[in-house]
Amino acid sequence: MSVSIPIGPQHPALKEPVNLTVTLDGEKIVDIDMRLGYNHRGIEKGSESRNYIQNIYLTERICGICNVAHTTTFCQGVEELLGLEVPKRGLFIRTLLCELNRIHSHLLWLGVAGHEIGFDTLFMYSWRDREIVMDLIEIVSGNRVNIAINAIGGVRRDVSDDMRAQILQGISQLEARSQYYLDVASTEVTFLRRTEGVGKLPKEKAIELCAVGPFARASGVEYDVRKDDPFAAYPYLDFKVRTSDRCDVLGTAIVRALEIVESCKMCRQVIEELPAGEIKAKAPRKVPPGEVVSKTEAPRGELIHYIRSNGTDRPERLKVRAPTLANIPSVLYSLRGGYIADIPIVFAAIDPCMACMDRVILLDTDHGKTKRVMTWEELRQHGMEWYADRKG
Amino acid sequence: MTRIGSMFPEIWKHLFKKRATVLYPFERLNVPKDLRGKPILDEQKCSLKCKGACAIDCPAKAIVMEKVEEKGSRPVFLLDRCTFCGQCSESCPFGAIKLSEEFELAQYDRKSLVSKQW
Amino acid sequence: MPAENEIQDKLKGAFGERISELKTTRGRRVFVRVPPSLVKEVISYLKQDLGMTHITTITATDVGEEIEVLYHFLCRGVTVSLRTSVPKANPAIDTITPIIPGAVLYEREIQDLLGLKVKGHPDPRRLVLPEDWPEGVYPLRKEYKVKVEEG
Amino acid sequence: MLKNFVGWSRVKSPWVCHLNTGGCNGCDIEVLAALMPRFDVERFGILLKGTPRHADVLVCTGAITRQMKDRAVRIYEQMPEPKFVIAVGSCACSGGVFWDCYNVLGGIDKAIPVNAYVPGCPPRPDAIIHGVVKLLGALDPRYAQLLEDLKRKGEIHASGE
Repeated sequence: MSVSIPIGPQHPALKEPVNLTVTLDGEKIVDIDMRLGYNHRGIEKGSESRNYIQNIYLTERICGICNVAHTTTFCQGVEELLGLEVPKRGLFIRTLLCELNRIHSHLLWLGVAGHEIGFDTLFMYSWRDREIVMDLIEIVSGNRVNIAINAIGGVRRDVSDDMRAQILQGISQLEARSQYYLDVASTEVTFLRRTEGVGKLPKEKAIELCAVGPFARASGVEYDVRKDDPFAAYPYLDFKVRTSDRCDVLGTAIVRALEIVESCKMCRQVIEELPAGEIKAKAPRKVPPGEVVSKTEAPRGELIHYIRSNGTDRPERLKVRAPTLANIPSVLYSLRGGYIADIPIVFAAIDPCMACMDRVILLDTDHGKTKRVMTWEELRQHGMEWYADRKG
Repeated sequence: MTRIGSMFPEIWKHLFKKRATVLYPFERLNVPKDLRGKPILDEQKCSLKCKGACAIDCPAKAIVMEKVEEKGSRPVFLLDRCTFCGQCSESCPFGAIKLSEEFELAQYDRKSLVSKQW
Repeated sequence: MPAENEIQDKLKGAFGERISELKTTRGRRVFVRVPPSLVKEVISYLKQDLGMTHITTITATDVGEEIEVLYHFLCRGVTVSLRTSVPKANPAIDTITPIIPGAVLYEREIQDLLGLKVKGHPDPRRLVLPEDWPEGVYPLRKEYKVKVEEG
Repeated sequence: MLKNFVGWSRVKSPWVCHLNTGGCNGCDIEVLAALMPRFDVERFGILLKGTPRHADVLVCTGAITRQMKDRAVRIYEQMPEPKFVIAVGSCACSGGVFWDCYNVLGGIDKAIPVNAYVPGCPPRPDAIIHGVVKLLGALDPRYAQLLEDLKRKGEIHASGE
């Protein structure tokens, strides 16, 4: 007898609204159905009634954590449409903030993952060290989270010399801390027991379901937009794409910890080789007609913006596909067969950002058995009747 | 190799370290120089002629232009809509708007969040 | 740009004049236009011969009396964008999920937001619009106007 | 006597429940950062509770989307009676940047009554704490007094009026 439990839009483990309806057979998950749309704000329609400058701030607020990735993709696309040459210093500052944002996003994930398996010590410590990178971001961009530093044609703020000293000092602190977290993530028994062998995703399944980002790299898929399709200043930096072939949640934790170390090295390279010169090129307000596919590597994976312009100062069409949307079929695959207690940690493995993903549904391979999912009203009705006749 | 309690030495070390908490209302966190806080209007520089260059570019439509005795119109900032992005200070041709470092703006109702500085 | 030319020549060789507008806008980007009937064939060709495994997304745009659908694939580091257009009168395309299972989400989305009927889709439920959204209203169509009440 | 004891304990340890009604989760991570060691709102007795049934204060972030509206009302009804709502972030106050998107209804006050608004995108954790202390100030004159003399000392330059 399979019981279907809705895990509602408001849940302590999920910081964002998503509705999971889990079909259980005892403790084992037989099937899972995800209903989203709680975060769908209709941004693509909104972007058609705004000019390009306003759209930078609209795309930035698609997701609060990986917002510099969205503005980088958008500004890069518009610069390509305009055929604008961005000064090298602007590219370097843009890459610096992309990497600082990756460090802050991965440290955030490490804490939330620890919190979801009840390991609150890791949660408190990793978030305290995250404050170091938040201060660096705030010094450079003026706001802790929404880094509004990208503009069409370059960057809005410059990195002065004392900022560079502060960043270097902060980065060395972060490097020591990330090395420590890498060691904790790979040896601490409380972490291993809950994440080893949980949420299995073999490599060919990850490729078939088109998984992206650290979640796919943990299953051995060697795909990183920074290496395969370099943008901003990544061609000038040397870094390694970190993968692990563990194919489980522990693999994602190790890949993310390694990526923090890698990002620290990259920030150091950018700061040392920061070229002098202009930071922003003058950009006209009207964009000639054309279309562009612009891709970057957000902390959660490959992010794509398709922009089509029609010569006015408003885009004809803006299509955003966020990395979490690509990971959903694979996370639902890896959830099946697991236990109900593992749902938060396996679900957190892809570092879901519902705000990015505001459009998704599952791959419901329903093996022919009809399971009826009750909506809220039916559930409430059913509950009232059930109590009524019990008391009656 | 797996060890139990690999965070205990870290916790033990922190017993003797300075506390990480900033007791907020009593102690202040250092605010960086150009934090994007509440927008401040400089009346002399605002020329009332530009018919709202800042209001056009504001992504959240948080600036309302109000008439000033038919000499032109001046911006009024709706702080509940404003996202403190600083685009108005950039698109103002006369540099009349500057973002201050004030960020504690909590209020009980939305009407007192309308900041009319003239 | 060896990879793009190679992909272009292969496509030109395999399909000749049935495909048009084959162009490379910049490094690692190839655009090609394909009639709707040929979509499945080209995609399976890309998969077998050009080692394409990853679909990035499907973009659908309302261009007046037609809806243009762009499939963005990734083969050997090059983003190949396959373009087809479907008349707005009866917008229908057939699904490519058997070839690429990962595309099921993106098809559901264009079906929901632009009313593009996807034939043979394994799970055509409503995707992202709320339950109380009126049937037959597709927000991303040009004729849908957003009414804003001053809040 | 019991009445003001209960009132006192409710002000001294307001339990918080966090609800994201469709925002960009920038404010969610700032609400969480306020709970972390650096800002540590547990000094005010503020605990983050999973269920609205145990919470006195509902911290709402994100603009109300059409889908989330009746869920937000449902969660608001589940809270025990002396309940307060703080709208954190410009999206929660007024819909912010998404003011004309078709699936967004506007600020939180379109669905549930709101007691305090904390503007900012996202507001800094100390701005959120300032909002909470201000809300507690409405309940307990001592908190209001605390804010008054801190402002006179120039510690907090919270003009805003």
